[in-house]
Amino acid sequence: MAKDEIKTPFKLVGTRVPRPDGLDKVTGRARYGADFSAPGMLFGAVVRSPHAHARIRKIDASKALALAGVKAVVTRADFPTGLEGEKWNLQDNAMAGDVAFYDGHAVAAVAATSALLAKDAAKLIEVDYEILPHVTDVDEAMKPDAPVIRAGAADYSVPEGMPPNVVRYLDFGHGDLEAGFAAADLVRERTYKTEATHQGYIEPHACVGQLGADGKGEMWVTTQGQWYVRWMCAAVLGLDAAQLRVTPSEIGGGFGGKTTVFMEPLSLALSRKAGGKPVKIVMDRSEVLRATGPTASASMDVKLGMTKDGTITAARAEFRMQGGAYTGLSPVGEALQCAFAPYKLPAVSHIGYEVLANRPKAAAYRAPGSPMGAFAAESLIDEMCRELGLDPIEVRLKNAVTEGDKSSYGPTFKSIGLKEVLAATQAHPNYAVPLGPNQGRGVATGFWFNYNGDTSVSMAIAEDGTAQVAVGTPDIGGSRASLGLMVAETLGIPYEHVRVNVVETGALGVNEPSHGSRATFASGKAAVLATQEAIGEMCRRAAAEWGIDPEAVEWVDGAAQPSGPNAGKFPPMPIAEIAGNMSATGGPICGHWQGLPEGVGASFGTHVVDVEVDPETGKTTVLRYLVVQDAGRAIHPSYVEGQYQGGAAQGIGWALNEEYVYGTDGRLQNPIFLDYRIPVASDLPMIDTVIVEVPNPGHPFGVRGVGETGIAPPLPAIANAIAAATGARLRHLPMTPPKVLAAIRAGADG
Amino acid sequence: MSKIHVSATVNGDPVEFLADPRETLLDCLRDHLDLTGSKEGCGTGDCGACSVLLDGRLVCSCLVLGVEAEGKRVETIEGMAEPGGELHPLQRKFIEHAALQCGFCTPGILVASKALLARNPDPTEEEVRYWLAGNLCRCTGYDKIVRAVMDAAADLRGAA
Amino acid sequence: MRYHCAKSFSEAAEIAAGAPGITRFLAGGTDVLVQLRSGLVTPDDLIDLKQIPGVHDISRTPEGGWRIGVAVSGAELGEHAGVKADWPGVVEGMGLVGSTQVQGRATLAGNLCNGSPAADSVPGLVAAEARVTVIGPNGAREVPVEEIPTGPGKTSLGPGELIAAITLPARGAAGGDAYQRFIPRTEMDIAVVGCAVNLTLTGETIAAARVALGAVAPTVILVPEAAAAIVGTALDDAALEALAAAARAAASPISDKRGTAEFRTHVAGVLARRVAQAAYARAKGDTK
Amino acid sequence: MVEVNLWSGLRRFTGDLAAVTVEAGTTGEMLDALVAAFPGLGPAIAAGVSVAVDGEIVNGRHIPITRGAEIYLLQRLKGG
Repeated sequence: MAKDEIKTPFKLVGTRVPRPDGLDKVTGRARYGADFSAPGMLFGAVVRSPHAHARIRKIDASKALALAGVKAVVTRADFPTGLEGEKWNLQDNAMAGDVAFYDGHAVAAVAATSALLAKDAAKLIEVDYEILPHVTDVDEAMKPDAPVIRAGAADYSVPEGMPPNVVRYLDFGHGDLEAGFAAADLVRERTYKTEATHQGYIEPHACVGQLGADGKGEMWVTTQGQWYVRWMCAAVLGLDAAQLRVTPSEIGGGFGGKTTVFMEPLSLALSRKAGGKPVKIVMDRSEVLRATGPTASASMDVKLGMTKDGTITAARAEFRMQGGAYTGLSPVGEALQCAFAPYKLPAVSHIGYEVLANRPKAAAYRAPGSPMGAFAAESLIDEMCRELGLDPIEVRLKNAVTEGDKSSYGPTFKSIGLKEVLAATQAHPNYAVPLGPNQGRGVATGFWFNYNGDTSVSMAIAEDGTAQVAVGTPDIGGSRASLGLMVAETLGIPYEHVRVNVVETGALGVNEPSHGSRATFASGKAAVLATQEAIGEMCRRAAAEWGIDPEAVEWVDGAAQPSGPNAGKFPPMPIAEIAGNMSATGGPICGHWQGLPEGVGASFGTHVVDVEVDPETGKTTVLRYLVVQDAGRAIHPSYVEGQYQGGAAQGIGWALNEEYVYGTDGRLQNPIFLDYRIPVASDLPMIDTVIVEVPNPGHPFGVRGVGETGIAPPLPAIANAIAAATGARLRHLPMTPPKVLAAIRAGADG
Repeated sequence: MSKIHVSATVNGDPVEFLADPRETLLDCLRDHLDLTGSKEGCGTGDCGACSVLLDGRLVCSCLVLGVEAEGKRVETIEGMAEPGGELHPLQRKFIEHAALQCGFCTPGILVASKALLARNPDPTEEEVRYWLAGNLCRCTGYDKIVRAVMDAAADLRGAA
Repeated sequence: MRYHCAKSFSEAAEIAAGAPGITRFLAGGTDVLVQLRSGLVTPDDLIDLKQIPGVHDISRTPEGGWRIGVAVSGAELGEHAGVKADWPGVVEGMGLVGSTQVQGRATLAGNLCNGSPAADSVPGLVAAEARVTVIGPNGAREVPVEEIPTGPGKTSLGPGELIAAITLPARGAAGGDAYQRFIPRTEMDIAVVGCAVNLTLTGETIAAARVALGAVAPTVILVPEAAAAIVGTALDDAALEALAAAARAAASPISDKRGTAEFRTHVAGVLARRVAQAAYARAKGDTK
Repeated sequence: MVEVNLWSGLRRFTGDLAAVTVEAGTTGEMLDALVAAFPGLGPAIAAGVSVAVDGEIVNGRHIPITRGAEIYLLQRLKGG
């Protein structure tokens, strides 16, 4: 769709209507993963490895099975063999085979008639381990003599002679790097580290799975993607996908972490073994932290060349990331692609290593990789701006990409709004607030590609002219409202006349999850296209009634009306009238769209943070926070702001306090919210937002997708603010008080 | 392990249930009384998703044994709206301000906020933030939650 | 697990003394339930103390101090104007234990018996010279609060012994106490370092002081050297520096996930200074 | 004919060529033509690649490619 075809005057799009699921969610009625029960239901519990790396010699479940009320125990022996690639990864992560690869790795599961009994039974399952040497740190895992986690796991990309835990090697870039650095007035090279963090959704994983001997199954589950659960469970258990019906519950946060399976296949395996009784498994928090997918930890070298006026002449990045004991989940490629994406670079080189370590299999986390890349690149840019006495926003404006520029990762950018974002940031009053002693201001920019993905949406007109929409993307943060607005706007009917339903796998073609900031973009575009199909049908019904050519009917304000030579010949036929007569005029009126919606628009954001650092304790207080980001078009501005604020809060947590802490024994030391320290209400100020709208020509309303970009800038922005406040440059997250204090005491440049 | 008979009042209604002594009040509300509005996010008193009032006092129901509820008054999210369905001003303001995204922490935050406004009808932003420090929200960054609570407080003061 | 609802302390002590396995007392339950849920400790016998007459009471002692029942929650303590006026440091220490929700349940005695060196309410009690009433199979005894914890998770209480109440001495004139802790967030964390100071003045001069530190040793410690550094001074800069140095010298912390030994030692000094100033201001009559 | 820009790590499979010209009308034909011309690229393409056509990262083998389109192969991207 060309740019000038984007609609601009809207009645509903851009308004702050109440979300349709709001009433259920403020009254406690909404049903989340653990809120579902079925008759005859059993309860499952999982036995987990207490060791970071151990051979499983023997599993003896006889004592557990002897308990009255215990109905089934499953181990890896109950799963099919011979899986490869990601299917094997999923299976082995769901249930260890010969080797437990991390603290928390599932080794057996049990189903019993009560949750307490299942827990008791799990304690009676005896596992004989042979402890193996382990490694959890990415740099340690990269060493040639590190314990080998899985020999032969490296793919085609790894050249001969690399250390044994390197399983993927990346190398991309363009331009003459040496010439670029030679043209610079200032060249700096630094090393940065980030620790693994967890998505930290408040709702633990939960499901009820039922699987009969006939291979037919049902699952009720909290997930970002019911079809992903379906194919993954089918793959892990060797089932026919279409025989498994997966219904998504309301979802209590995901942020990428609920785009895969963990204990879901176990509930099905237990159910099958227990004669097809449904089995509920609800993780506790420590299971969530130990055994679901955090993001990668990273070790990163960045080198930049800059002229005295702030022009970046060359950039080089070499990133090492571990994503657990399985291949493919370390977002090192994305981190590299995002690191320099905001800038025009005549020469750039990216090198990446994906490394195995004895940690849980990483999962996606909000703009996977982008926060780490931004931390390294945006910290160094800031450091060089300070050294050269340049304004950080001016320097970013000078180097910012715009439509038609070659991206750091190769392709040419289409319409993007980075310059508009930077200009709005510069103009915001927060950027001019005077600062006091021990206070500092930090600026940083972030990027996310955004994504489309497999999408299938159906809609139908009800008998009274209201509309129902079936979508496959679970509503995590208000997407029913934005989809409802777009459909109502397209139909020209009140928002309240549309019901958006998130449906089970049996009701639509395959949909990818609500990930990649795609729900409002992809399901939204598909819903509009499906609605247009239904409108076309309604115009045909009206044309038939009037006896005129359907081409001579247009849809205006919720009614068919004659156009062109027939204009004014007949009164408009409203949707309610067409719908009321549908049975007599040809039957149901529906619309459907399926495919891969093209026209994804990338989103840039810039954050400005003011902090105060206690010089005696190194404690950082966030005083003021501003998010400026290009939304393309804000369909429901409140939920766009919510995405900006939520992303910022997660990034603040990552920057200051959140980290996976492993002991020398390879065990996770902080598997509870007491010690995995996500921001609490009193840690944060109000988070100011500016929604920049540079419409995406690839979406009927100009939507880009807004969910992910906002988590990247906080990491460097806060590091930059701490440097401004204290003179100390922190290059290892999180920037905890002991680290900040040590850096302050070590002198101006830690 | 024998179960213990417990009689209590939940949202004004008399209830009875049989509790294993190891079961928490949260387990009993959810599994024995079908009141699944209170959520378990951590089981360690660190997230507040299971917040209820016990004899008028705000507590984490995951840190109370079900058997301790004997003879006590329990108020949960399910009892927050009027019996006829009219929403409490906090509930209205949460929808109006888009103070929820996933909604999982929302019941606990509403119950905790109601307890705050009962004792402090005109809280400052800082008081709201510290009172709710034990209610984790991972979606919103708390901004809209704090605004909704303060707006509901103003609404209630106006109505009083 | 057997659940007992004791109707008297002697009944509670009797049940405990006769119990063969693991016994836990339930006052607030905020530690016991966490341990139970995580499978860390599943008691064979759990003895609920909350139905014992008087356990929810806060009463004046004949000496002018306060006797605080074993089941008085942090929230109830924080709402008690009398204790708050006399011992604001004790009250603010207890007030820092957990969230608003946890405050609705957690108790001074529970915080003490959990045996954590980082327990927020304990330094204030130690600085205040609080005593506890211990009831056991052999009757009751009064013990200085600092003698209860003996190491992480350990107490000096014998089999069948439990705490019935905590007694704060009379405040007296021109006295003030304060407690602060260092945590990485603003709330919801375990203290990385905690410090309580209790002092009395003669005019501008500190006549007597007690300084207690938390999370820098296997138990909360009383630091007489730190007190000595400020007694006889008007808390001038030199006294504050001597106080900080004494606090640092007394600290022998470990490095763990919550902080390094070096950081804890440094912050012990910082907090000692800040807390002494707060206590001094209170002793001089500054409210808050 | 379309010119396909490869990432640096693939050059060892193409005799150090950074861009390869193939005959293709769709993304699928383009990938097949690459493997036909340089069999060493097979494992890389089998492992999954993302393709950017005229600045947009596309999914699937069905995407039409017009003469003169800008084509980049990228290491596979994952959603968040």
